[in-house]
Amino acid sequence: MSLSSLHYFILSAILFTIGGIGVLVRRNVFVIFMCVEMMLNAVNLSLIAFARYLNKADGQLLVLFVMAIAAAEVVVGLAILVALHRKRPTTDADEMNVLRG
Amino acid sequence: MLEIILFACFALAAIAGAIWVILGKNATWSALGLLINFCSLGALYIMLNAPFVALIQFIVYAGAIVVMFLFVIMLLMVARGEGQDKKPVQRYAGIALAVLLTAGLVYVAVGATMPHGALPATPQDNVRILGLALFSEYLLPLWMAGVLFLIGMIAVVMLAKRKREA
Amino acid sequence: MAIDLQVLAPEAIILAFVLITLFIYALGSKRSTTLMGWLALAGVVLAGAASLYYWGDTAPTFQGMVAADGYGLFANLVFLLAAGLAILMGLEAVRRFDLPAEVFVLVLIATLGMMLLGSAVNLVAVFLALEILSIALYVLTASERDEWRSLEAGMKYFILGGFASAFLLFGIAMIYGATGTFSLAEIGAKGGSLWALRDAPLLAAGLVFLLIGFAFKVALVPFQMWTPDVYEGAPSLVTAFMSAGAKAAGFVALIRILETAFPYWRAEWGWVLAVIAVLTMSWGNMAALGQRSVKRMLAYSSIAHAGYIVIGLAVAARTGYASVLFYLICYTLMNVGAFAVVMAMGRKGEPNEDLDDYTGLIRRKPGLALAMALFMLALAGIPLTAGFLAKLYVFSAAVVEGYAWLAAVAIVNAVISAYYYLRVAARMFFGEARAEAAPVHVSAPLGFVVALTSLATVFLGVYPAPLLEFIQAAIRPLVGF
Amino acid sequence: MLNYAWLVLIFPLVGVIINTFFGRYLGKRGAGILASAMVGLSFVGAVWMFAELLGLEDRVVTRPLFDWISVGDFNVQVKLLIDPLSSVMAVVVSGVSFLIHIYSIGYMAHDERFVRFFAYLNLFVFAMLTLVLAENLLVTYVGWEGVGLCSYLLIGFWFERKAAADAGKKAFLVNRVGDVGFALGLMMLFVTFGTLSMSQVLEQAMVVRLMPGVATAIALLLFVGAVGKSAQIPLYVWLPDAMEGPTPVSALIHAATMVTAGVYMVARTHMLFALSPTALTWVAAIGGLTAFFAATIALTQHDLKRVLAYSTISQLGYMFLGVGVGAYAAGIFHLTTHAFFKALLFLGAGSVMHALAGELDIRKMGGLRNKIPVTFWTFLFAALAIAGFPGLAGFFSKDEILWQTFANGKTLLWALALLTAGLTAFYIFRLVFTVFYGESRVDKKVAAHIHESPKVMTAPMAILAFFSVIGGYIGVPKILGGSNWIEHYLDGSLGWHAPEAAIAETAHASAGTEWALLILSVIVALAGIGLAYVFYVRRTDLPTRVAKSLGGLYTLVYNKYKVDELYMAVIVKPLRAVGKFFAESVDGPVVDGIAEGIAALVALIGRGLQALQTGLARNYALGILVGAVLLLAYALVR
Amino acid sequence: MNQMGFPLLTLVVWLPLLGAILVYAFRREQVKAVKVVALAFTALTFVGTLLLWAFFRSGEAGYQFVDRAAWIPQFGVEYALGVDGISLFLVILAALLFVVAVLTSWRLLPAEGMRGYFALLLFMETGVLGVFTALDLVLFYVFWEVMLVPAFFLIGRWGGAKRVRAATKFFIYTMAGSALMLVAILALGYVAYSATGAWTFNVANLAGVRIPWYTQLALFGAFALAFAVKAPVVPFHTWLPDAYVEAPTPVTILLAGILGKMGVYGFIRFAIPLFRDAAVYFGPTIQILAVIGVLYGSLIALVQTDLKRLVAYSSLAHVSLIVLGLFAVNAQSMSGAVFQSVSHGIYIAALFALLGALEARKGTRDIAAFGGVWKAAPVMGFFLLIAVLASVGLPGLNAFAGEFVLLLGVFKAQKALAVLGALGMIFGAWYMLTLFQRVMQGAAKPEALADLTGLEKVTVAPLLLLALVFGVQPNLLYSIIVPAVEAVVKAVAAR
Repeated sequence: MSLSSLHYFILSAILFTIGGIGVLVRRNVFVIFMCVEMMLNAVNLSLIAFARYLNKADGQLLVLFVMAIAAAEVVVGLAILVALHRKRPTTDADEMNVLRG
Repeated sequence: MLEIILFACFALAAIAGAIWVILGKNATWSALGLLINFCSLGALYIMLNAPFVALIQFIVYAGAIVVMFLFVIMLLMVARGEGQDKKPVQRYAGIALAVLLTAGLVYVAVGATMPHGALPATPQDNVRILGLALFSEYLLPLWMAGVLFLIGMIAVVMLAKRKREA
Repeated sequence: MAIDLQVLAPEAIILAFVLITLFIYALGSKRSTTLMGWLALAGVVLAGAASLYYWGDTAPTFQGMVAADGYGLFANLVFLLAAGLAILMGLEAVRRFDLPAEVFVLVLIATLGMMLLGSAVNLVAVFLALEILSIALYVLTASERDEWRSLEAGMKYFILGGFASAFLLFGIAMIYGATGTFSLAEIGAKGGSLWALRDAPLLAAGLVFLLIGFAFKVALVPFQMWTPDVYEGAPSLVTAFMSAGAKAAGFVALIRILETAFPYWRAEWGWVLAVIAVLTMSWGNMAALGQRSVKRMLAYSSIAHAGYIVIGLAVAARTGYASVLFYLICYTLMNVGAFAVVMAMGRKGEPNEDLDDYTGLIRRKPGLALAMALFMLALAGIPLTAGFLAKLYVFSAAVVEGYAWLAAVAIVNAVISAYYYLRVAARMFFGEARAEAAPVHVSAPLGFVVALTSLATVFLGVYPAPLLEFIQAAIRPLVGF
Repeated sequence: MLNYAWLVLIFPLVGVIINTFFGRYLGKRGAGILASAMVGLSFVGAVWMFAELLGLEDRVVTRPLFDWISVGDFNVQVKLLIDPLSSVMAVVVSGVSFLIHIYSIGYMAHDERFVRFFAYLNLFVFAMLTLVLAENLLVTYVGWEGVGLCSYLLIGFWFERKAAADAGKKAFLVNRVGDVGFALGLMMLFVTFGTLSMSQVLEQAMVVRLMPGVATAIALLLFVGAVGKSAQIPLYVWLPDAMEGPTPVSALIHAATMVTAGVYMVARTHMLFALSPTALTWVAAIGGLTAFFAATIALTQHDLKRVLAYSTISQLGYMFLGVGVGAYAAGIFHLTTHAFFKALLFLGAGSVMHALAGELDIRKMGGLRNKIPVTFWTFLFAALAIAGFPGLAGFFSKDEILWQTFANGKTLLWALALLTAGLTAFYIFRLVFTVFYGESRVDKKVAAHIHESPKVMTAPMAILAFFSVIGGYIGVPKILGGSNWIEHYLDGSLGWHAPEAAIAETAHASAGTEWALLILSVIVALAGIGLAYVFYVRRTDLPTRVAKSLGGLYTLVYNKYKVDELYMAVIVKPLRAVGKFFAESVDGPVVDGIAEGIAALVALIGRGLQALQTGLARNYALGILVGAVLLLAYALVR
Repeated sequence: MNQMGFPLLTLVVWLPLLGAILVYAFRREQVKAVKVVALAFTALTFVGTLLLWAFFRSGEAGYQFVDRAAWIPQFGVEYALGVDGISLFLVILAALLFVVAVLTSWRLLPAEGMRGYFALLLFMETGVLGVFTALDLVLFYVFWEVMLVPAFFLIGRWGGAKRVRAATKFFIYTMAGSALMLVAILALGYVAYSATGAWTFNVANLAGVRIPWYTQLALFGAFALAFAVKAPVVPFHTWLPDAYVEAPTPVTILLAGILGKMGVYGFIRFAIPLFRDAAVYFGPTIQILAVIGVLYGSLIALVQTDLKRLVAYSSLAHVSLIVLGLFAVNAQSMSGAVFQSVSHGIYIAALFALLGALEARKGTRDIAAFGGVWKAAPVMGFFLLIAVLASVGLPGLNAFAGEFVLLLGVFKAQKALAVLGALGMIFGAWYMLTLFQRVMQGAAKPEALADLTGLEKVTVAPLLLLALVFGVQPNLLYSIIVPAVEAVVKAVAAR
């Protein structure tokens, strides 16, 4: 059976889910960041795969823009994290539950 | 045939990297796992006839983003592991649901007619196509990406800056 | 392919003013903050004028990415209204809560994101606009940097926002996989031939993931858990802007996507949206019952109102969408007004959001108390206020399309909501003011916001005809009749 | 005068208005005289009308006044109906009232709310005359409740005393029970005949074929009203308590006028009763039974006014017996004569009280014969009249009823009535002998200044005594050579007989039996008087020995058969208990509970939702994932 | 436009709102001026309503003084006001009771905050008048809900001890009850739209619309629920005792006298004529509830120890009797019901005014604290006597003329119910006379009570006089009520 976008799509779904589990399970904020990035990357993979098998360039373009977004997001995320750290030296997401109820 | 083998190994590498990220005992280990994941994806991109994107992947993702993560982790010295999870039940529920989601997606993918066109005979100049499209049809998204970077800059300046002593 | 900027005139103006204000900020002189505020306001007003100027029946698109049709331009007016009010509140907030001057710039950028989201007809533009809006809001939420609450809210919003936008992107990818294009019109054409969801599983899954992304943005159950914490943590100015503008943008975009890209599946999705509407209304209202903090109560109430708006969406058809637009405008007025009052009550480091802080407000600050009472009654849907007519319009749309049961559930929810809105009004009018309660100070711009919103709420409640006419015209390009 | 008939009504009303608003300026004398004058004028008017009516051939005259209620086909017009029946009643009512007004001037002389008393009395006369002269039954009802109100006000006149206030309230409530029956009767009447005006009902009664039960139902419901107002079993309990009011009130309202309204109403609607024989037998039975029952209680009472109250109930029983057997004229005749001598008895009692500074217990009286001679003689004449002493008023009217009962074949009721006549004679003369004969049991301080009542009180008593004596001669039966004028006169309005059930008046009983009955009743009366003489003058120890020998029966009768306690236990207490049960355990907990329960449930769910809001970002992410899975599942399953 | 040539009705309805704004323009301490202006405006409105009566063409069944204007054409909602035989006297009664309310609050309340108090009172008057005159269902709903807001603040701000709870309960009960009515109104509009092609909520054109059976049941249910809570009818009455007891006396007068009548008016104006089949179908059930209400209310009133609570439950019994009459659907019972609504308004206002005076003098509402007041305050005793007798339904006073005709009508339709209803007359007498006896009669308490002041006399005397006048001459009202009611009865009969 020849390689087709199905296999790439399944791979990207798996990676997407692992990223999702990472966000749910881990309590270190950095790891959660990384997992979110991983989810985005998983989607990039399927986009590229569709672009290749549809023989269209749009997918790749969107991936480019997604990378731009991811970059901006990481910058903002880390900025907030640094500001948070300055307040209280923790990176444990569970300590951020002042707002609840 | 070679293609399948290459795909298999890079796929496994990517999955291993991903699992490494979520199982890493501290942030730095996770960062390394992330690096592996990104690089294997980059390789896959090359196989998928998207050399330019692969290049960007290596530079932006594997390079800038992972480096920045490591930089901030080191800066804040938060490389220690996590304590015991108080509410384990949610952890397992989460995993179960995630697996369920994947199963659903796979079921969808298998059922649907996924795109499977062959590569065009004449090799295209990938970069030229992208460049042309970028500055004709996708001009507006380009500007938007620009605005995004602007937000990033403003955010950093605003949040990380110490209160002005003035 | 000539690039005609005329299509993007309003957005261009906003971008220009973003850069101008940034430049002023860069000069770094002491009183530059108020100047930046007024400049931002000027930008908003000019963009509004541009939107009105170009308003017409034509629907030029910019390289198939963005369409400046009546619907999009009308949506701009809603966003600009929210932005203008937020900036006015910002002028006060910057001084009172010592917010960084960049707030104005970020509000403008967020408005830019909303306007693009409102007019985007291509999924790439939709995703990018959504991200501009979201990231700007993450930063805005965390803008009160020496307040832990604000930073925590920002962090939470960032993580969950990222998580949800990953879903959205995956949805777009699947739709791309199924139809091979990002343009909504083409998706609509391609999808037309498929009848039931089962024939196009990938497209269907794509729509599901798309819905998840937007449901998060607009805070529908079960994706709304972030809203109470983020709305309470963020500075009131940002909460007001978010609850009005971002929610409106989400709905406007969702309507455009469902109407142009997935018109054929309306029947199947109508029922699901109805269920989501009931869940959202009930969750928002019932959770708000036990709230001690007024701000957090308003957060839950905004979830409930999202539930009411989704009725218009579930019902679809011309009246449904028109009722959504009308509801969004009325909701913006009421909600921004209410948050303005909440802000006026607080001081640096002392938010005064608890119900007890409002005791006997009528004696301390009669004007503010009367305005707040009016907003509470409007949010509860008491007649002679915009809230009532908004609900009336949505319910009549529901009844016309055979969803009378949904209207009944909604009206029962309105009664539950009346209880906690009334409790605030009762506390303000009947309690005895505590001696040591902090003196409430309302500056000019904040006073103007409260006055404008309360007058508009009453005016729309009494004489809504012209606005309704305008909305029904705005809907035409989208629905086609 | 007939076409100014409304004047008869207006005079007392004018009296009320002047006394209430300008009473203060008139002072006691002025107010008393004005009130009495007003009633006097209406009495003159009544007599004038009576005379004019005598002259007319067709004696039924109606004078329309104004339209009261007109709603769809229900039209009520206020009209005055002057016919033999109402003219007689008008004369009796206004006459007796006039005398009692004069008597009250003396009796109430030192009461500080003198003016208000006379205002109430005038209002009573106005209401009674409205009742009597009304052509439309609804206007009769207005008068009916009007007199009920006045009796409430007058019984509870000295409202400082709790007993008086309670008695007033009890009177009004028991009357109201009867009135509701009356109202329901009126409604049934309207539903059947489509009108409440007497003349139209009279015409339709002859022609309309009624379903069997309807006539009985209407008649019985109207009779419930009569029972309530005229204190028959079971609604008599309020009359004895009504004695708490001033004595003139007892004399006027609870002897002569108001209590007879029931009899008048039954007579006025006789054509309805005639249409249903069962209703008539009920009336007769209740009448006879009440007569006997009340008479037994009267035997044992020690309070002077209570005895007279039970005597009134008993005499009213007689009237209902008369009307019940179809002898409406006899009933009204007895009503007239009773009005005179019962009013006199009460005034006499009032005068005795006046003399003994308010003492009412006959065991603390005695030997007043020569201390208050005028009162004694007038009281004696009244006693003879009520006992049925031959020649006096009571004898003729009571005997007529006895005769009619027997003639109509109701022998059992006749026997009971005869026995009651004996009892009546006995208890009335028990009063006479204990109060006026024997040695004086009056205690020292009071005995010192026993004095005869002033002229203003004794004059009306004398006039009433005169009427008690000669009153009977308007109805001397044929066998005694009389023309029985009253019966022929009243036939003008009571002559109507049901087409088929023509009760043969006196056909089958021969003159002989009538004589025999006459003598028999005289013997019974004299026996009663003699027995009383023996008991209370000769052998004063006998009453106590007889009482002991009867033992339980005596105490039972003395305690008025414990009927009041029975009502309290069976009706009043349970209703209050139900009320308390509703108020405490139904209204609050149950009805409110449901609403509070729903509210609490909603609040509970709310708190549950709040608990879900843990503040942890990953829980929220879990929420999103749950949503995603659900939506995806829906998309796949659909 | 209408027989007056100028919009008299709109003037009458919106005049109080103008007054409210003017009153609020004064400064906080000008209490005297505020009171005078409030009295002036309520009196002026009352005169306006009398003008309505004067120019009213009696004997006609249709709506008069109709003012129409487009309001929200997109929804098919129009601003339409009109008066007919049924609503004319309720409007006059409302205006009268507001004058009485202003007079009773002259000295009764603390000086502080009067500006707000009178502004809210006048605002409420516009709401109430609007409810009785609105011909467009949505406009009716707007007035119906808007009127709740001032009532809530009046009870909550100037009420008794547990006022906030009572005010909230009152507001939520009524709003919950009438919530479904809004959906029903919209559905009705839609039915009219699908039948005639145009959205309309005007009650005149809606009457002609054929409504399918099941929809009619549902819509009637929604309307009936709203009006049953407002009237109130038994299971939905629990807000009544708390609201009447905790509200300040003037507001209680309005609550008992006129707000309850809005429920009754709703039944006879909207619920019965618009959903004729459903009205006949549900008729018996509602009548049974009403009869239960009469007996239930009376029995509870019997055992009350709080003055106002006793009269509140009596008011529940009397209104239940009115509802009983309404659903017998014949000329007598309905005319009696409308007449009784007006007369109940009159004597309940007098009763609460007097009880308010008593409470003001003694500072407590507990009946045990009173006794022998008649000796010290003869005029108050006399007035209370007349008011009690009116409420008991003594012939010659207005309640009898209404109650008898009502029971007669019910008797024509359903004999058993009429008998049970008549029982109410007995209980009515019982608890009312018990109240009168405990307060006025019996041994006088040591500290004498001051008699009625001049102002109190001026407030209560006209009411009692009206009770007498309408008792002696009920045709003054019936001549106008009966034609309108007969039109409704004919419509229901011809369904």
